[in-house]
Amino acid sequence: MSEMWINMGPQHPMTHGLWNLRVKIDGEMILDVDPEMGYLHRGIEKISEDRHYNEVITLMDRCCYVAGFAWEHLYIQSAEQALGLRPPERAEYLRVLCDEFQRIASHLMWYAAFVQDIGLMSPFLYGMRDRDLVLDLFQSYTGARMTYEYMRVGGVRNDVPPGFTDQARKVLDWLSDRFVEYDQLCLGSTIFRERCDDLGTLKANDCVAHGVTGPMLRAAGLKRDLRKDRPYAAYDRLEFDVAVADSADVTARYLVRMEEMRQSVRILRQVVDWLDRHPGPVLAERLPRWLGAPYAPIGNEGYLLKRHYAKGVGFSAVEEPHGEAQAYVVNDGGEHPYRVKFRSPVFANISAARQYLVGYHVADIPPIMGSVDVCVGEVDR
Amino acid sequence: MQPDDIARQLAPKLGDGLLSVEPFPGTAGRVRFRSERALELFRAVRDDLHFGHLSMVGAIDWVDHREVFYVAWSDAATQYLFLSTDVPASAAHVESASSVWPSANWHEREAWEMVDVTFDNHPDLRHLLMPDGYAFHPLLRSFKLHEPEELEVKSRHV
Amino acid sequence: MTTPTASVAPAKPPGPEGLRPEGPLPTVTQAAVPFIEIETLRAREFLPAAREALTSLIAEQGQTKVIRPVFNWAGRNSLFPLHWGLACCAIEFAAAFGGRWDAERFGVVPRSSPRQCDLMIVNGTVTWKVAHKLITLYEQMPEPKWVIAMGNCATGGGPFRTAYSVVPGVDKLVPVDVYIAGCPPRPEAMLDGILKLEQLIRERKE
Amino acid sequence: MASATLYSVSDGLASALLHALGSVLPGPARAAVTNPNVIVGLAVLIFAVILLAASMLNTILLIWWERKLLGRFMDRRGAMHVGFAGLLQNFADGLKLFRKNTFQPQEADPLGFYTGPCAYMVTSLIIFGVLPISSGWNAGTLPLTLLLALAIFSFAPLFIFVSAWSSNNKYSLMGGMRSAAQMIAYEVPILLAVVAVILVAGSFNLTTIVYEQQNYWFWGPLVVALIVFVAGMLAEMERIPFDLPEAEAELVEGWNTEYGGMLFAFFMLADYLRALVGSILVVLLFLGGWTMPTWVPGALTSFPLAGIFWFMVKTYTVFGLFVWVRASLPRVRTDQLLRVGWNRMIPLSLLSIFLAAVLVTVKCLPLLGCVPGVGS
Amino acid sequence: MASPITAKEKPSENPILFVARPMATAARQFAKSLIRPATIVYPYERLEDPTFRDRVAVASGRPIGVGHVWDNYRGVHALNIATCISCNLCAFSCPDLCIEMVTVPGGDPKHPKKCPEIDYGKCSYCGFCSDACPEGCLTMTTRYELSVARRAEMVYSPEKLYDVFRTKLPMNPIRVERPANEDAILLDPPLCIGCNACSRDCPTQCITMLDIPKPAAKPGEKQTKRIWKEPVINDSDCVRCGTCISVCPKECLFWGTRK
Repeated sequence: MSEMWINMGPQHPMTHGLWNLRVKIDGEMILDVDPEMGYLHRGIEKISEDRHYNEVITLMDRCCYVAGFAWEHLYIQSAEQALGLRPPERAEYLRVLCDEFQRIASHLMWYAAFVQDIGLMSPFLYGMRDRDLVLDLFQSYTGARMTYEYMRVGGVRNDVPPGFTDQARKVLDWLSDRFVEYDQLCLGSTIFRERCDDLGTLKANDCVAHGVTGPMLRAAGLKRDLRKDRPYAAYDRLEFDVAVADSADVTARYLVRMEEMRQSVRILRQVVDWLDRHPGPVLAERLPRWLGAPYAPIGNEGYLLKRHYAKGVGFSAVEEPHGEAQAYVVNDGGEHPYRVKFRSPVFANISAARQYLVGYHVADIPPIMGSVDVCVGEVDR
Repeated sequence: MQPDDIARQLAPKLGDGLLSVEPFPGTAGRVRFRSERALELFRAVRDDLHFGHLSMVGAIDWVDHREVFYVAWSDAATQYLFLSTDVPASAAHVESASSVWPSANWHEREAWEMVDVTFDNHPDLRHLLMPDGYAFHPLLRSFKLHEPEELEVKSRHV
Repeated sequence: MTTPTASVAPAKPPGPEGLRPEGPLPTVTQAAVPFIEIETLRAREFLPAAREALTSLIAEQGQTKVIRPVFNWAGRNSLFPLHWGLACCAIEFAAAFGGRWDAERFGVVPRSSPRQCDLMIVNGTVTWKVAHKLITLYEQMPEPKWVIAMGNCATGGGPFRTAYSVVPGVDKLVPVDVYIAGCPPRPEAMLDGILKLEQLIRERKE
Repeated sequence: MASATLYSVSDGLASALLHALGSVLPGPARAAVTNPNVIVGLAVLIFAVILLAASMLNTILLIWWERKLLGRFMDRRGAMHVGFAGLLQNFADGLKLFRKNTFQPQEADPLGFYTGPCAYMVTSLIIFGVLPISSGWNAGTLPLTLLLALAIFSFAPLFIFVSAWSSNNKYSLMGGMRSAAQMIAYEVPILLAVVAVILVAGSFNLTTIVYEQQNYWFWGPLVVALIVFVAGMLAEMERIPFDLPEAEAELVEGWNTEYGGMLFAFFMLADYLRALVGSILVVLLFLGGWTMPTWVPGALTSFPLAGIFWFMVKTYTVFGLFVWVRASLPRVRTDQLLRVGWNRMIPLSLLSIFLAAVLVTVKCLPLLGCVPGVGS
Repeated sequence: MASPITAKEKPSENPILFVARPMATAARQFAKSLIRPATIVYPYERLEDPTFRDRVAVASGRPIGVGHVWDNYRGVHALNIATCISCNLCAFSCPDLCIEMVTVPGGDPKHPKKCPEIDYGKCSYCGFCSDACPEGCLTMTTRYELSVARRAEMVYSPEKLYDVFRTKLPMNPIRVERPANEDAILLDPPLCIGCNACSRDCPTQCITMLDIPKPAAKPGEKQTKRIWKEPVINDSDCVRCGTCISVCPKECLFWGTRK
């Protein structure tokens, strides 16, 4: 067979979303790849310029639909910087609670998709089943499974309901037991190791050059985690380790993500204990109502804003489950953000696709792209 | 790393290419530079200040001019650095950073198609998010969204 | 098959052009006009024609009194949806096939090839860039086929319907049989939509 | 019932039918109708129809069995709302696919596109003619039924490749090529493993092989051959971990990407027909066919159709093993698959032949009757 | 910044007999789910049914329904038409512009009663409207099934929302509390012409027009034709809907902090 280009996508079981991987193959070997994005470009940055600060939150949940909380947190941090607000401490802990549970949920979703890519059928359902438990917890205090609209500029919408912490502990216990099973199903299998070892290698210096962050970078041996390096919210008050692996291949990324889930469980146990001991307000006190309460007033918004907030910019970054996400919010004193710019970690991770795909087999594309953990929503925005 | 340190290290290399270094929230500082000296600045930032990782490239349309900004990260200092330069709206172009940081490639493609800033010597400047041949630049301020009323369900009470 | 929707204005093609008022547009908003020339009605014209041919055939032969319920039973109990994920709803779509809700109980098994599907669940935002492919996929599915618009983005563009790149509702592209509201709908709501579709198939007469 | 073979049943049915018909006909026509040749012809036809119906029914049951088992492995329930416990689910699927629109992709080659699935289906069905389901349920005493079965079984890659090539799709083509490579690679170890069985049983006839196992089943002494045979069968059936031709993750649906409607149903059915044949072959060659160990109480083995009953129990259990494998293992890669096939399986099967030869030579086979109490 | 490396190349599991370990795990899972799989048989069993949750979660020890607090779920709205004051806040707060205020019977001709009509084809269930509702008459319920064959059936008129209210589904109990010292609506007296528009349109009737003394006319200045009344806003009754600001012809009302 001579060389040919094939389109993997936009409707293809490998993509887990809407994008197109154009692959140039010779037989079963990959000669070149060209990711084609934009099939889910919804203009979130443009719509944000047309909305009030709190209303952008509804877009953030849908921007990255497997890690909605992380993106809410990211945007809220930047908007608070741009407006000069600070949330109460309990809200910070609640945000960490959201973030870490979201990390577990996102990694479980990744696990489900990844094992399906290498042909494991039942762990896909185990992953989805256990993810639903986390989503049950989200639902119990935010009222939704995936699109939460929970964080507000200056805090969070409401406190967790009574009895939440006990249920959270139950779920954490259940999850820690399941992680063992996951490892048995994947690492305990010779076929899995044969499939994933030395596959899709991307060394640390290539990662840095191509802007790759998150578990992919840590799998290459670079110990970089914003939660440690530039602690935000309540992370500086919590104990955890950064998961790192050496071999920079698919197995290493698997190991890093599994370890991150274990570390998240560790963080969450501390957070849940803290929440039990420290009741308090969850929304900053002296908030003008149109920011504190989540609705837009009519008339004289410009006046109100100029009175309370001068111009400002906000730049912040969070360690999202996929990597390092950044948001840049420009407040020109108007009622809407002047410009919102997001940096999606998966965007950079996919842009380096040529580095870790060329030279492998066609059959290796699903495991490698699965280990990248693509969420198209945040790439295209 | 403080803004003053950055200015002290960059000034000898860039001379008048460096406009100012000022504090910026969440980062070590904001370096404002002349767009003509972009490539020198990128090299200096990467090699002398050891900001080896370029996180983000974006652009803002300030109607009269456009601002191109870069966010770099240093593992040694565990800090971000914000670089920004102004280009006139009539001739919005700046040297591509992808020869210094390969990760700039896609970010610059996006900035080009969204805010209409051309990146000189970019290896592959074509549409990323919008289809080929899309003639508009949506994140310009002059580009307006649909009015919601246009999209109403026509026969609402049928 | 039921008449697609009330939102379809039959006199005028409800494509991107139909959304706008008559007359020349101001230059600034010109940019917001969807940029792809889509033959919106290809699939739409095909369906009534096929239905007409089928109906006349049945009327001539007059034999389907017994067979129709049997095939309707088979059709509604074995809906193979197309396996693809557009946006947020795709995650709930996947969750519905996960262990807790297990859509396979109803015989709903996702297939990756449109040739083997009866049901297209449009689970997410449809952009103009993917609109061509969506229509192609729809046309590749053999008759009889159904479309479910899952979630608000597929129903009417959802929170993104003002955006320049988003199709305000998949019923502008293909005929939709069942709309499921929700943002995203719970997996139960999706199953409810499938049950609703089964009800429609049970009641259909042609 | 043990004496009533399937052929005698259909023969009796045919002669009764034709004689009844002949009794109402005038003389010359009666003689023509009750001609023994005609009776034999009709008997063969009835025989074929019964076989066809039985094998199709079993295949559909097998799909149901897989769906339910797989559901429990995955912590869910599987099809359950159509018919009792979802038993009618596959009938609904089949009916629906039957009434779907038939089409042909624009660039496809019609000849290969249509004949491929039909031939695939037909060759899979023919095998049932030579498989002895019970002492009476076979097509007679052909001497080389085992070889015939395996020969027909290995037709499949040809038709898969033809249909994949004709549908003019890159994914189909890659799936077809993988399928061909894989089936050819695994044909050899399967045949070599079967040689071990033949050595021990001393016959190419499946019925004889089963009767040779009345004292001890072959899976104990020939465990190496069994492993090779089961692994090869997994590859031949294109099931996980060897389902590369249909690898959903990279090749959309593999070689049947462009097929829909009834043609796709043919592929689906033929796949499971082959799975059924594979399970049956494992039972016949290694698990004693319809015979049961002597320690099983006589009441359990002497009721009418007991042979068929136990045969089916064994077959479905073997298929349950395949489902178990499918539920817990990932898919291998093409090069790994071929490497395992040529570099591991063939030496293993040669080893099994050697072991079988040793066993036959030293005549210690009865000592190795494996299941406790299997030896009579 | 140094932290211990935790996931080195030392996997927690290693293969035993090639594939024995995953197969054993799958078999264990199979044995567990033979008794009761995690599936809920949806149309017959529902997660929002607390008896079902207790039965399954407690009896089988399976992870079904753990952590469910269903009262908070944000589903279809319920509207109590009787207590709705037509303040428009829900429509203003909606980020997706899916709420339209339509006239319902019950108001007087001068002040038609307007209640929200919600288009569920656009609603993103963010809950901003029910958070904004000052009277608590627009709440979200736990109903989530909303599949229709015609797009227009997704538009819920106030009467339909009232039907949801009458089904007594569990309502979302979380209310966002108001800040203690909230901004209020202030008056810029020199601009006011006493036109009574604000008082007339105030949904809570918290604005009263009080007479103010008519200043003596300065010599040479023409007497203005204004009515010598001035609105006084009762802050405790005011729901801060801003209707008065929007109807004020002279833009003399504005947001601010009352001293």
